[in-house]
Amino acid sequence: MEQPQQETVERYSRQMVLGCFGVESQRCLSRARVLVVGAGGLGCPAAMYLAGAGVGALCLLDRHGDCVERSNLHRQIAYNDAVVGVDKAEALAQFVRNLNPRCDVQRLDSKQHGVGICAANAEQMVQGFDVVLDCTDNVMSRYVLSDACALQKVPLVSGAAIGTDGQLSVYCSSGAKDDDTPCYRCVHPVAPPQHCVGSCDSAGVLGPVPGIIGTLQAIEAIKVICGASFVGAEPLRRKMLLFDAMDCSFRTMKLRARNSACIACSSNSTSTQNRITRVNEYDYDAFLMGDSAGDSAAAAPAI
Amino acid sequence: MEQPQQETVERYSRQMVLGCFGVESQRCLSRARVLVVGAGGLGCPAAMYLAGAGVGALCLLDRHGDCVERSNLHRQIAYNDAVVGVDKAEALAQFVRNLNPRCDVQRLDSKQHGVGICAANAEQMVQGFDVVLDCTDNVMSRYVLSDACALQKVPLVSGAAIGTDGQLSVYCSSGAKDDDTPCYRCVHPVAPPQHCVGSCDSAGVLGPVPGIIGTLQAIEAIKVICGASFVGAEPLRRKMLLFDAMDCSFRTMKLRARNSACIACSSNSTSTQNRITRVNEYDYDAFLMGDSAGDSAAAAPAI
Amino acid sequence: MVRVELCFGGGLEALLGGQKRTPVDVPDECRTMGKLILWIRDTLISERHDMFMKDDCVRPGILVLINSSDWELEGTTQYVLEPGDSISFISTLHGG
Amino acid sequence: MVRVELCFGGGLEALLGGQKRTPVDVPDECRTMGKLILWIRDTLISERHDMFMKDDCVRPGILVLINSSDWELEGTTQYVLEPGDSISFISTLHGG
Ligand SMILES: [Zn+2]
Ligand SMILES: [Zn+2]
Repeated sequence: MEQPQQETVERYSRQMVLGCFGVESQRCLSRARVLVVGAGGLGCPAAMYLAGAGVGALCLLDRHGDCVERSNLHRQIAYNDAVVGVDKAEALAQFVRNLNPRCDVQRLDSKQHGVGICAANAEQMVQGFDVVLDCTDNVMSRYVLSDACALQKVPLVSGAAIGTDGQLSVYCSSGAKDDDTPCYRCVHPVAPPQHCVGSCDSAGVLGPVPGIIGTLQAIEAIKVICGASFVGAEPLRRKMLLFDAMDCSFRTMKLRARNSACIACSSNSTSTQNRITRVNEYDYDAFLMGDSAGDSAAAAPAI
Repeated sequence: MEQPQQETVERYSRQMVLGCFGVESQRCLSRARVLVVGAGGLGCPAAMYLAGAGVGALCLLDRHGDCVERSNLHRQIAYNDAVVGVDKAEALAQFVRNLNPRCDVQRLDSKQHGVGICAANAEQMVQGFDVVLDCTDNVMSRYVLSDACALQKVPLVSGAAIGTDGQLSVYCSSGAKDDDTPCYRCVHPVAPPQHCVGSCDSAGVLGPVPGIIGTLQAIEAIKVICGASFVGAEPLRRKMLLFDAMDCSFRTMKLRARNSACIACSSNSTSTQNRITRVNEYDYDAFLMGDSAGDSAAAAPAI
Repeated sequence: MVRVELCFGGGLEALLGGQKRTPVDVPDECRTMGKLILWIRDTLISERHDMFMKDDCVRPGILVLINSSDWELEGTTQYVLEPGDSISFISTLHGG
Repeated sequence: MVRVELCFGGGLEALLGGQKRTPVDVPDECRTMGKLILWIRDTLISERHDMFMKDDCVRPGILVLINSSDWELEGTTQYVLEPGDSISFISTLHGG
């Protein structure tokens, strides 16, 4: 009978044989704890490829009560008609458990039952993970997640897609002295006006476009996890990738360094407690409402 | 009870609402016949996203008797432990049938039972398709498929991946007078020496790397199928995309135009019969063996 | 006059009738990024100006690139255009 | 001497110890692509020359790029190097 270890070696053999990756990188993956927030068009391929590659623990989080709809199926390829109506993060967890039984897959439940990630619980949520993937679909979640990752010094692989466009970057320093990676808030200090924010549901999206960005998020997460073991690999820090499916063009832009005055990620160590207090007391609703107070969308729990 | 048509509208609503795509492009997809050759790391995401997007008919072809192995699972995300040992094209067909029951999914069987695509049957195989995806893993299949597509004037979306690198291009003119798209043979007139050809099995591959290229192949196929209905979309003709996962860099290179003396795609209409004869009588084995006659690998059926 | 290329992306191209790349000749008196933005609003954009600007600058949620660099690295509104520069305005995406 | 950047990819970088980008000063007498290839073989590549060349030219299966263009569009071996050119040698991939 086949030994469990032989089975594992066989499963990952095509990665371990790769000179720059090797056994050591595979070991890094097997010890890694990864949080994927958002189980939609980005989260599906990201979670599938991360489980396939062999991360040790994969936690999935989506808005509680967010269920698979038929209009998701063209781009959220872990689902099919049989799971329409099923809780999304649970359906994705089931898929990736089958894909790789060696991966410890959990559907993360927020402390406050019935709520996804939000300002009140985000910091605890991201604590202890080696990397977090932002696969969400709204502005508030993006700030809440980045603030939490900045405080906890957890690297954040952030992807976004809409229409025929996609964007990708790795935010938040891991805490190393010379790491000047900005957080999401450093690059986007002011939230966009609500009337300028589109969603895949309202503006539409070509199915495979989030597929590209979600799969790239898996690659960036692998590089962040493996670090120097993955020889020559460089995560997309202080860079943003811009994808346009119309002509299959990709551009890489250089991003600003961390802002030393950023309320979330400032490196001024004397103010750590201050920072935490400031972020915890931060009024996300007011920040997001900006020019359109009265719109109740921003008051809803984020995922 | 829900009407079939309502169900279809709901399924594709997020694509149809996209201004540049619209109902007309969705209709083009629903009428399209697509052949995916190779059910591995490229073929899995390509077939999944094409079925999700709503192509009318999807035919899958792999080497007969090529079955899912555990070492495939890290990158071939349509499979899991339950289908180890199952015929690959059949397993992929089953997956995409579940993903979209509205898509007519066939596992294409070669005329000669027990053989995949080869010089003797390739031209008949590709006939009648709107686009063919080259998701194969060997040199011979790439020439055989391209020659067949060149003769039949079927556009060929060609992807390749190994290690942490990927390549993508659209080959073969659709037959329009001013279309100077080269075929694979125009760009690669001489086959590489066998000792310079790596495979994912021997050289290794990072799991999500073929995922990027296969998903991009789905996007390019959608653009080829929809043509002018997909307003502003430009397939990657006379261009090749080069992907390096190590630093997440993408480069686009300009390719040469069609070679007017190419034995497969020359536009000289007086020689059409000549061309067909020349390609049909072409000695692929001798071509590929080049500097290493005696190696029997090239004599095996390609896919 | 200084000739530069303007790029609009991430959906912002809708403000220019879908055009993603536009070569333009910018008058000498508008050679700083701060003035270029006003010139674009007045010359190229015919409606929905609030999708592009807020309070005399680019609205929050638009990434501004000077030759593939974040404009924060190039002096933002103070940057002086050079012939051949490529200036991009890319809307930040939030969908998934 | 003319300073150009050499890029190796698709696995060919193994011939240069894994280095993908190398700035080099090419002697004036090697300014054509034909001569550059011989110069690279003799100066930069220490082993497995048959992975790079065949019969005094680049072996089949290597894409040669001159500033992101297929070298067939630039005169192949006859092209004369300009300072700042980027010359790439990319191995064609066949895996899937
Ligand atoms: Zn910050
Ligand atoms: Zn040809």
